[in-house]
Amino acid sequence: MKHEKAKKFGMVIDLDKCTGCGSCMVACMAENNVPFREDETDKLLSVAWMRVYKLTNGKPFPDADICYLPRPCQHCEGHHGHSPCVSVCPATATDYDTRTGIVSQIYARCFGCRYCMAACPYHVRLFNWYDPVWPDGMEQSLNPDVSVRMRGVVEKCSFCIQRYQMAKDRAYMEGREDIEEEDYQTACTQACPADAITFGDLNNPHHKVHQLARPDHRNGGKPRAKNLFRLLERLGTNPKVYYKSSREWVRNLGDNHDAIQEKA
Amino acid sequence: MKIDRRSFLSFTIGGAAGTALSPLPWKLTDDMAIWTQMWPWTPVPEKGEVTYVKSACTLCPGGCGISVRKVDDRIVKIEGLKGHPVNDGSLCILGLAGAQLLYGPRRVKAPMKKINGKFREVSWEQALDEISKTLADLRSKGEPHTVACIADSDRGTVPELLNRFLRVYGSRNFIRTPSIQDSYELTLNLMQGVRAMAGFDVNNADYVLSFGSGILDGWGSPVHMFKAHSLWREHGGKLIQIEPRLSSTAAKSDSWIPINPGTEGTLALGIAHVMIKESLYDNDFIDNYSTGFHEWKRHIIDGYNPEIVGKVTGVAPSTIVGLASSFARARKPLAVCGRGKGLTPGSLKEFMAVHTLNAMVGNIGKEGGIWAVPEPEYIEWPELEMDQTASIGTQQHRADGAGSSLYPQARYLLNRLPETMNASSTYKLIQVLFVAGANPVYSMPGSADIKEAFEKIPLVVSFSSYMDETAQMADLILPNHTFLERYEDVPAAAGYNRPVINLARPVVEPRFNTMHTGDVIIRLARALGGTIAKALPWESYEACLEEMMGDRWDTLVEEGYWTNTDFAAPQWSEAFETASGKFEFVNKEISSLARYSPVKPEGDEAAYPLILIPFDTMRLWNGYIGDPQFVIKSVPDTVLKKNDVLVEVNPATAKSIGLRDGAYAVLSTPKGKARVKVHFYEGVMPGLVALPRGLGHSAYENNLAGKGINFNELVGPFDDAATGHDAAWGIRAKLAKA
Amino acid sequence: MFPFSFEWIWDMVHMVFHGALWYALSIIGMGMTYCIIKAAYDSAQGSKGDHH
Amino acid sequence: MSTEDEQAKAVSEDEISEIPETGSPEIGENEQDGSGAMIILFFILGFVASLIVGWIIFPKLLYSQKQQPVAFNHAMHNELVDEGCESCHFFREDGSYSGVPKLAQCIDCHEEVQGESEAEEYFVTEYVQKEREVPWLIYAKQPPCVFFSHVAHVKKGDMDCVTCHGNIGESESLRVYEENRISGYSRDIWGSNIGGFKKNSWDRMKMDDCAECHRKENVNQGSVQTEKGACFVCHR
Amino acid sequence: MDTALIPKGVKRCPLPQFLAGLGAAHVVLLWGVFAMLLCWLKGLNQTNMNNAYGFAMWIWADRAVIALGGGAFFTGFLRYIVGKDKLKYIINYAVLIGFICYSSALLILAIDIGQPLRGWFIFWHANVHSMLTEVAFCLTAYFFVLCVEYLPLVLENRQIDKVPFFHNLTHNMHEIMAVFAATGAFLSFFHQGSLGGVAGVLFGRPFGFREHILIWPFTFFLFTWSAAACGPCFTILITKITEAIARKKLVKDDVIELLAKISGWMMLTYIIAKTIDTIYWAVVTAPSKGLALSHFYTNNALYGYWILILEVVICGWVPALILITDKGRKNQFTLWLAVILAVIGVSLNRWVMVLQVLAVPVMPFIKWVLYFPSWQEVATTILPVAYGVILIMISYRYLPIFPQEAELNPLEPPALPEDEPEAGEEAAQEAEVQEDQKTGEGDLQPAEA
Repeated sequence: MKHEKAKKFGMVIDLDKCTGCGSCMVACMAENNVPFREDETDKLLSVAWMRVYKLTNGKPFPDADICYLPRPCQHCEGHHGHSPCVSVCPATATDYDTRTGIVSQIYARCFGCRYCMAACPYHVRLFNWYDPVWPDGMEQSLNPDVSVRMRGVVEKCSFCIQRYQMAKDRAYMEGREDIEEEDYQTACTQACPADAITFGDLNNPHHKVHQLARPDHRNGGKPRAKNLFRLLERLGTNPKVYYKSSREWVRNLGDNHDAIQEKA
Repeated sequence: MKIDRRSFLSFTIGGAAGTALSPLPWKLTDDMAIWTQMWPWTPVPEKGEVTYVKSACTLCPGGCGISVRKVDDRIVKIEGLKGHPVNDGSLCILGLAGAQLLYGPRRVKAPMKKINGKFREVSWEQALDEISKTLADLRSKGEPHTVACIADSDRGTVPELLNRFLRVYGSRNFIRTPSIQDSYELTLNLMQGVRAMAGFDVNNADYVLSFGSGILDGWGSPVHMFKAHSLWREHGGKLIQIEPRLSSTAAKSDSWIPINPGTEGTLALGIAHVMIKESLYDNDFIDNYSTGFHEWKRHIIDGYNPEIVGKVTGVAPSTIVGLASSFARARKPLAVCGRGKGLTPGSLKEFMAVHTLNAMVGNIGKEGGIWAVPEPEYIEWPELEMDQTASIGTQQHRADGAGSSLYPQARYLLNRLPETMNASSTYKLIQVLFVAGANPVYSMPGSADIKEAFEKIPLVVSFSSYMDETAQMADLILPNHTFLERYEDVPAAAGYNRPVINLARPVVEPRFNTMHTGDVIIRLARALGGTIAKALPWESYEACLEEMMGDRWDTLVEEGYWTNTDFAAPQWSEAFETASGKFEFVNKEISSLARYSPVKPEGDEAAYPLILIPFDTMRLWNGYIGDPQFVIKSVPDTVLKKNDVLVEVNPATAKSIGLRDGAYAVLSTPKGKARVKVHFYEGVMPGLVALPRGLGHSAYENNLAGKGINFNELVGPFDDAATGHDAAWGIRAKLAKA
Repeated sequence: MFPFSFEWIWDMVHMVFHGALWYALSIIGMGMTYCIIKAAYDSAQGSKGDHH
Repeated sequence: MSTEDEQAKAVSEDEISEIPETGSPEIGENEQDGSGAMIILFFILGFVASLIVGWIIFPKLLYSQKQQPVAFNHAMHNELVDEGCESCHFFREDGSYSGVPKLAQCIDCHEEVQGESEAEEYFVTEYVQKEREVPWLIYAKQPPCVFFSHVAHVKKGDMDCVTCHGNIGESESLRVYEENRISGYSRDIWGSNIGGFKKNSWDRMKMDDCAECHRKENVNQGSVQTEKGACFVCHR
Repeated sequence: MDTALIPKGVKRCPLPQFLAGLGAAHVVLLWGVFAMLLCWLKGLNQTNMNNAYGFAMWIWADRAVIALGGGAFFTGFLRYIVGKDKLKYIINYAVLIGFICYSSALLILAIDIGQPLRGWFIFWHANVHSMLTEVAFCLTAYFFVLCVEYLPLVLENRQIDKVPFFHNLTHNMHEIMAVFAATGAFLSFFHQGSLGGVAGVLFGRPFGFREHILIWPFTFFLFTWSAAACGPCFTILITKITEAIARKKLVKDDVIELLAKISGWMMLTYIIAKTIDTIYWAVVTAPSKGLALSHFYTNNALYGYWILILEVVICGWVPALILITDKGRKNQFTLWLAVILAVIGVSLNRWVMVLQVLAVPVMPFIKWVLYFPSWQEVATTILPVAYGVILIMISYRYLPIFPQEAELNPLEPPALPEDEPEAGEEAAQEAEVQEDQKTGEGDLQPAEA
């Protein structure tokens, strides 16, 4: 079977546009069968693949400023696909696909050792501490394209892989060899009312993400575009989610390089 | 043969060896693991055919089009409708969680009657019978005007049916729940002489001056506003946010101007002052298409110089001058008004002050400006034929006092109703109350008074699909289908500058024994007979709707929405329907209203040294719909922790009271007391306490009920002197260690 | 764990890792087998403790 | 593991002083008797018994047998339709696969009883007329963690149905459906042979079987961990 | 009643007293079993772990017990490979302690995973790049070795030994014990090391991350080294405690001193390496990830520089220096002090390398998260301690664990009816329970692999 060129799906999130409204979080929950409990205020027990962080510049009134930062799985490539979480999983429940650049998580394989959670500096990996329960017929709105997780396994954002699978199905049905950019968009990208999220193939120069991020593949995928940054760039995780902000303090908070300057 | 211990041991070892060589242990181990992958108590959603149905979201006035993804007969997800003029494929957090409202446990599953304080299921016949008897009874007693209805809108076929039913029955008491729509309607009416909704051409504006409007917190049509904001970011448009708290809108703005709460109108007039002084206004518009400017100008020049305004508002005079200059010099400036999500009508004069800024830059009806969007004209019903009872009934005063000599301008004054009702203990002002698509017991300020008033009404009928606070207080619940199970027209999108009609349609069969409110009204009319039956002659609501839509019906069914793409605001020469035919800065009616002055918060400053203000966010809904599970889940732990709400306090203020971050405190106002937690926030002005709206429900699921405090329990309405609308934006408060 | 399982690759890491593992396991296994067989044999010879 | 000398000493003391007190000499005697044959016999007995249990009895206990709700004749239907399997098991426009036909499809032909078969009459009276969906049991049903794309195999991969499903299309009756009592899987996934051996490509439908073919055909062998198919090719 | 089972030449307390002590330990054991069942049936929501603390007390306990159980492999290594013959007098006990530690570690792991019924995936679907896989394999294999080493000891029970087959088996196993010990040492080297690697490879967690030699981070070697250094200290400590409780000498001083001396030099070399590692990490590794040292030790309520000083100086350098001096080893007080400090030190190191790694916020806009174990976690962590006490009690009573005991405590022909060991035993139980709960943390700690 012939192969298309390897893809590298990634995201650019424009923090100047993001209003922190939370649509991405709920779109993700609805798409991906994320469970809910009566009390979800303990965010350390809560499962939300997409989480919107509120960043503050630490200055007093009236110079205070805030910025929202949506954080899906960063789908780190690390070096040659050895992202922080992938290489630590003892049971090969998580993997990096060089054909798509997506870090997969297989719930049926995971036995819940949580080593990957310890490995991930972005806290994208979440454990099912509780049995998921859908009260009173609410299981009717579950999406059959995404497997429902059971208690005791780790889950995380998959870049809505089911949408990729279905986009390919449609393409095959229509006799196309490959999918178009708009055929595969994640739920959060689609829902974002501010159009702050752009999703596509970073390897494809025709895709918007590529044009926005202009990743320097020879330099670990670092963005060449102005005002773009990746979270914790220095760790060498080589993530595929790029952020854009015109505010310097936000860009500085994306990595720890200011921490040193401040402390020094 | 003697079996000794060793033989037995040997047998066991042989057995173990044999077992190890058989599939038994290995297959069992594997199957056990597979069992954990498909635990019987973990649901497995059924696969099926995927279809998308175009429909409309009715959960807020935003008017978004939705595309509902179905798998066979289940709704799996709600997404934005691509190509829809308002939301083009995107959707807000609440709309996305809409399926939870359909399938969630908050539904009322059948008509209910309260007997001895408990709801019992009754049949539709019985319920309708009971109501029609009561209604017939009242009519025979000549008291038809004691029937009232509260609805969330007065546009669209269902509200119009309710209104028509009420009128032909003999009552004027159709009451719309308050919002900034009230104030904007009056502003446009008084200054431009039109009866219209305010629409904002935000997509084309390049300098937006927002007087506390939560443009990115749910004001207007939320998704549309978000999209506009992103356009500004792309094209260099500016957003200036004036409000005392660093809201999401303020954070995304190019410039956040903290202001003493309640003085936004003063600042608007201060800006006007500078514009006048520096002649920074559109001469063509002022000279040729407006009247009263000079009279109005004198008043502004005298009272609102930057120094005075600076003192009142806390905004530096130089900033005021800067704002005036950049606003006036922008290519397409736009000033907007109405705090937060726009749920409080506010002070009319404040709206007018802001509107004059728009007039001075001549952006009325222009690209990037403020438009008067005419009311939808598709509902054309024959003149009512009223019988005598009805005629007499409709000559009575409205129960809420709207349109009375005291408040001649107001059309609806729901906020005044409790006071009026509670004042007299014997006189039955309202004997039957219908509530449709509204939850006033929760969402109106002064919850305690509202409850008291509701208790006095002999028959409260709720049409709610959900067991909300108002439904809990009702005597009868006639549950409507949810928006995913029914037809309904959504004739407008809040703050959108073009006419648009969306069509909600039954995406799935009704899950429960519910009935369309439109059908209920038609059936009630039929039961009452006479002129009433004649006024609502349709077979069913659906027939009525289809008839009203006429040629639009096919488009609506096909596309899910209808819009007039050719719509353009009229030229200035034809735009104004005032006596002068021009934009009127001052006229007789305007002059007769009380003069602008900042609304003071209720309470004694000495006893209550702080000021409590509410804030709105997209993640907390405080109108008819309370947060579904996904939405409340998205609320950050800096707002809600377990069942405690966190109030935002400036660290300096908190420390002066001796409160630490995260500490418990007692928040008290003249209206009530609540236990809260303190959250340090540098983005809130010292001296203020900010409390989110949308929490403190006593109804709905445990995901929402009992969590936090309802802001409305801590404030009361404060009547705007000009209109009688609620103009309260906060209340005096005290924060003390718990 | 075994060459026929899905996760197995014929590369250095697997061969070294599993090689070492199987090596250690075989030593333990073979050692125990030896001891047991020899003990059985010795017992059958009827010698008990007197070979010290 | 105490040191040997010590231990040896202790042991010899024991022997002298204590053997008479306990009953253990008996054992010693027996051993001496060398009824080795008995021991071996019992070993073999245990060995064979457990093999029988594991290979023959266990599979019978593990699977429950279920009859299909309606007797269906694939061979007969196959003769009547034009497009082979796809006449009833078709693809939707979006590339999804319809799977087992819904009642609505069957009604196209079976609104009324067509022939003389009892099964059909039963089907029409029990399901068509009562508008009940037929609860077919699906032999090849994969668990929810599997994303299996029929279109990728049939349209893109040009495979025929027989490769995975065998000759069910030529069968005149539906065989008994066997369900694993523990995991709930259809027996066809593991394969009818309890040892997991297979002769035909359709005898087993475990992950390794998918992987085997994918490797041969070089389908998306992009995994960093296994250098084989990436997980999300078939899972979700 | 059970005199026939008690080794010849030694005195043990009366049976009722023994049973009473055993019962007391069982109460604690049952409490732990109850908590364990809760965790299995209701899931890990019974713990105070959360998405920030995927690893917590249990993993720490695991690493600590394995480090402390390191006495078994290292003593074995010294005895059989290096040829320190004198250590044969303490190796039985070292093996027993090791056995307890490792079986506890496996048990805790079985509770700790979210899907216990899928636990075997770690072997079957092994990902050889994962340090945890290496841990699991070596740990399990080494546990087999420990079983093999413990088995002859059990077979040496007076009654079992009478069976010729078992007697011969014991004999044969002793003959090739060196092979087993060598295999054990080999496996231990890797699993102790890979436990160190668990945190060391986390390049997303700068607190734990260390530079690599070949495929192994520095912590790999540090963990092995520290287990070899501190494991024997734990063996000494438990021996001393047992002696104190039994109120009699069980192992001669020269044996203890030899082990202490070797341990001391191991500790000294370890702590030098650790100090260098810490400095290199603070000056080179962490800053390259964008974090200053202060980031790891400030802005939170618990983790301060004190922890570094306590671990490296007080519980590292101090015991090392005590143990390398002849005086330090001979003085009972300093000996006790040194082994206790060493045990605390290695346990603390394991705590830091598990919990502080996770507590440190890596994204600049999030805060420290602190953690406190739930009672279920505490109970399940104490469970192995109770189990260890029980196993020690039974083994001590019925198995010839201390070859020198009879020689050191000759039985006087007319033995006094009530005798030291008995009273001793009872006190022993109590004290042991208590003590084990204290060092219990130690017990349960992560040892390095």
